[in-house]
Amino acid sequence: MTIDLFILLLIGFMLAAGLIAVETSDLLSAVIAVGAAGFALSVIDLLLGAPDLAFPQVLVEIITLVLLIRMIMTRRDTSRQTPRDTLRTAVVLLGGGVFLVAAFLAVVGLGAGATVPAFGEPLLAGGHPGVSAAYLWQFDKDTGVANCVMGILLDYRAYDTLGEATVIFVAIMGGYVVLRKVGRKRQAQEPSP
Amino acid sequence: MKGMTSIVRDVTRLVAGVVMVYGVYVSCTGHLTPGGGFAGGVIIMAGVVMLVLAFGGERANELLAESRCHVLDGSGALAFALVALLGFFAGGFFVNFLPRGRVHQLVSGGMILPANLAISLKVAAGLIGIFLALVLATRQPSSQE
Amino acid sequence: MGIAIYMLTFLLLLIGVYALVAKKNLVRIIMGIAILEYAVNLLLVLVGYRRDGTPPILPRGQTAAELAARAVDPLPQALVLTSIVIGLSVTALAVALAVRLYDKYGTFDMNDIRNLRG
Amino acid sequence: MKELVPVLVGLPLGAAFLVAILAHVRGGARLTGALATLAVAANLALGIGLWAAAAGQDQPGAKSAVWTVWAGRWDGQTELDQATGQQRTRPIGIQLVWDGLSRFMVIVVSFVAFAVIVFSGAYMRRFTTVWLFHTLFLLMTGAMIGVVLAGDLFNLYVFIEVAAMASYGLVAFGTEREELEAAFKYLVLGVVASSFILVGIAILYSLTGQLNMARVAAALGELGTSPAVLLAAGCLLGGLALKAAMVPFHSWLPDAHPSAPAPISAMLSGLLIKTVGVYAIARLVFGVLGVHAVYANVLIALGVSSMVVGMLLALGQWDLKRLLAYSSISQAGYMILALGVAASLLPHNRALAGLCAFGALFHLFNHAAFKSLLFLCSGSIEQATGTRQLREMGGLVRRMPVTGWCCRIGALSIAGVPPFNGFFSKIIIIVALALAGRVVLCGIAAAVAVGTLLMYVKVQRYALDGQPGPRVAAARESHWAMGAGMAILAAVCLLAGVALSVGPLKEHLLGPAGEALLGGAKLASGVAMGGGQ
Repeated sequence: MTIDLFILLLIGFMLAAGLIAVETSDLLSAVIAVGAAGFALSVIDLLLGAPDLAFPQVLVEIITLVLLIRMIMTRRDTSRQTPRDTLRTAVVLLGGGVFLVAAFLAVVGLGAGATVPAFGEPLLAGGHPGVSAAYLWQFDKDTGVANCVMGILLDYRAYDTLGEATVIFVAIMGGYVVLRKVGRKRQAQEPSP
Repeated sequence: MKGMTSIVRDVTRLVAGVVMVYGVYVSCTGHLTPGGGFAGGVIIMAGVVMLVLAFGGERANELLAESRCHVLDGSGALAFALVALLGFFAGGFFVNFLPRGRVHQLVSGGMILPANLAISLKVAAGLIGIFLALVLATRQPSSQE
Repeated sequence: MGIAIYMLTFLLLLIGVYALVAKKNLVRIIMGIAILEYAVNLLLVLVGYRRDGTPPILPRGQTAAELAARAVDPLPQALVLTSIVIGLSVTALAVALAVRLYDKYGTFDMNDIRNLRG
Repeated sequence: MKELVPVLVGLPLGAAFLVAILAHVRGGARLTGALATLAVAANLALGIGLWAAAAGQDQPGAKSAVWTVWAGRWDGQTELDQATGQQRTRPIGIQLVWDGLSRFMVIVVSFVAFAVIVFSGAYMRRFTTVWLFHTLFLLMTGAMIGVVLAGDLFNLYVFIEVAAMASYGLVAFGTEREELEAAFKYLVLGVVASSFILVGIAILYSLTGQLNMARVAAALGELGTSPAVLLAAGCLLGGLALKAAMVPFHSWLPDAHPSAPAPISAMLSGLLIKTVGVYAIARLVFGVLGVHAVYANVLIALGVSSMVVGMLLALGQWDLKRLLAYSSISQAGYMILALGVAASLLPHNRALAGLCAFGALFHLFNHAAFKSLLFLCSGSIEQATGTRQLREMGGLVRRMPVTGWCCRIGALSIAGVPPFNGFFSKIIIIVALALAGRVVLCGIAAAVAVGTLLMYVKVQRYALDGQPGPRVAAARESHWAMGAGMAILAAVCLLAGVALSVGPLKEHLLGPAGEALLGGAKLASGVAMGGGQ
């Protein structure tokens, strides 16, 4: 049970950091708060038996921090404190409240219906293990790897990883598109055909 | 962006190489330990980021021009797609046709090792390219163009 | 306590959505994207956790069947890995867009960046 | 033959990677357009070939052939383990589905993509670094085909994400102020949508332990409906409705679609909101979540609000591209409404549900053709006259006969004038609603059809007819390649109405698509027998 408490505290820390990031007036503090939340997440990953995730999470965190800090250090923040957009805030609060109630019912359950499995007791540990139990049982014979996550990522579900590689490619190409100084050729170069 | 002081530069020169080698190591052993192609690629990129921060973006851009990043990026992605298409020789899309080897050996897992290397090449080249482009774009923000 | 863990995760998700919808500063919106990604990834990892589980990596001298009896669910981890990559890609693209918008308008404030009618 | 289905995704993606390399080879940058066109054409040919091969296996009547392809060997079959000599079941991996619905969608996607890439050969000349356009275009096309073929929830999400990311970059292609701003807004809402989709997938996975759509459907059938299932469904449908720009989630579309270069507006409005929106919603409701009154009513509500609000907002527009964008919301509403009614009818009256689904898919096809055509025309007009304002146009038919007549055909089609294709699909939907006894919905659909007619009468009156204004007088007809791209789509608008509602194309293209849509559970039984955990 101690691990539950640790995780609860860490998620609470992430919440606090997230609130600071959203509400503090200084952008640099906000960026650092986001970074702290990310590091807390990688600690949670480690506690939950996912070292494969903690590693990239920290790295991605660092890259994001470097990008964001560079972005705001070279630019003056001229944004003003504008009065809160009451309509949008109200919509978000209302929608968020509905979502939270729905989520609570989904976790706790209402009557006899199925609920999200309790924390720490996934289907894998119960009577109806899903597809991942089959992976765990025979990944060493099927794929010849010692790291089951990598076996899933690059063999059982390698097609997803093709999509993943494509996403990075797309984002990078999109970044180049956006960063071009001139998108359209000038009028002089553009006579009607 | 200018570079930093000479102390930082010397240390970076020493460390960055080690970081990059570690990145290659992580991508080679993804099937044995936590890590893998993506993590390895990002570590390699982090080494380059250190160099860029210490020596300045122009210097890095001379070494690794944008077009070269594009080519490496595309090649990495294409190599991974080839891994998928080579499976057709063994009966279908993404079929892992190389021998699996023994678990816990470096050469095991069939196509997983080459696929990891392709991904790490792709990720490293792509992220370095976009980072350099962003750094160069942030060099002198002009409010009006 | 499990219920509280899930509910806090959903709350974190809502903080991200709030930053995206109600905030006007480009940098803050990008941070909202990051928080949203954290919450979703966290939910996936939580869903796969098994009490006192070990990482799904085969130690030397063990068989997969022994590992299967106590490892955490590896499939959500593979999904999160993909999702982390997607999150990084989105963030990079958003940063590039924000940099360019600053170049054009000289501000990160969406109130001043408003040419389009809704 | 069956093994070639993944090539439909791999070919555009591979070509996109090649474009990025080729652009940096000396002299290669000029060839990227040719490579992209070739890849899209080859994909279209392959799609038609595979469609014909599968259609040849259709049994007469309702049964259409379903091919499932597994990535890797992970198909849940048992095999003999070489080492131990024991039987072993292979776990299941990712499935690609080539059934009536996905083969219909692949034909639509690759056909419109082909017309658009022909058009953009000449149109994109006024932009810099065009190879970036070609690589992103190929990635978007490949990703949409990936979405359509996906038989796995997470795979669906990944390809939705690839397509969306490509579209963010493409919306900002001109890098002017409005374009960057629209792209940023689009990206933000896209991130919210995809996060909720992923939350939905996570909850479904935690409930069923499966990601394969058919297996999730089978497991959900046993679980029944509970708050957890409804939460997952709400997250998935909400996220996808945001991607499809259904009212009340529509605010990003009228900014994003007009800001993109015209060929991309055509792709976004004609294809993207349908593949990642309408198609994905249909696949999920019929094939995964299971037909349930709650989902049907949600779809009907979304459809009606989109139809009405989109039409009303479009009527007030004077900017041609914004008008077209609002009208896309309204027309997508038609499809969602028809799908919702089909879902509500399915348990009681399968024949009528089939008619609704048929109408929805027919309208999807038609809208892909005429909305892409109209956006391409708007690009041609904007390039020649330098304006998008309807009031500044006039007499275009006289100065630009090809563009003008193509635009007229597109406008008549979307307005629902009889010989053109839009008439057929709208009348099928309205008649099906009437037969189902949904008089109010039928009245609303008819009223929106009249509103659409008025809207495009306005376009005809101000843009095409009348005296040429000062800007139009100096305009000349566009490049022949642009004309060719528009002419292909205009021909489809002319012919599809009759060709698809009777005869062999109905039998093998639209009919099996509707059948596969409604028979989502049939696919499930086919896979569940595959064995393996």
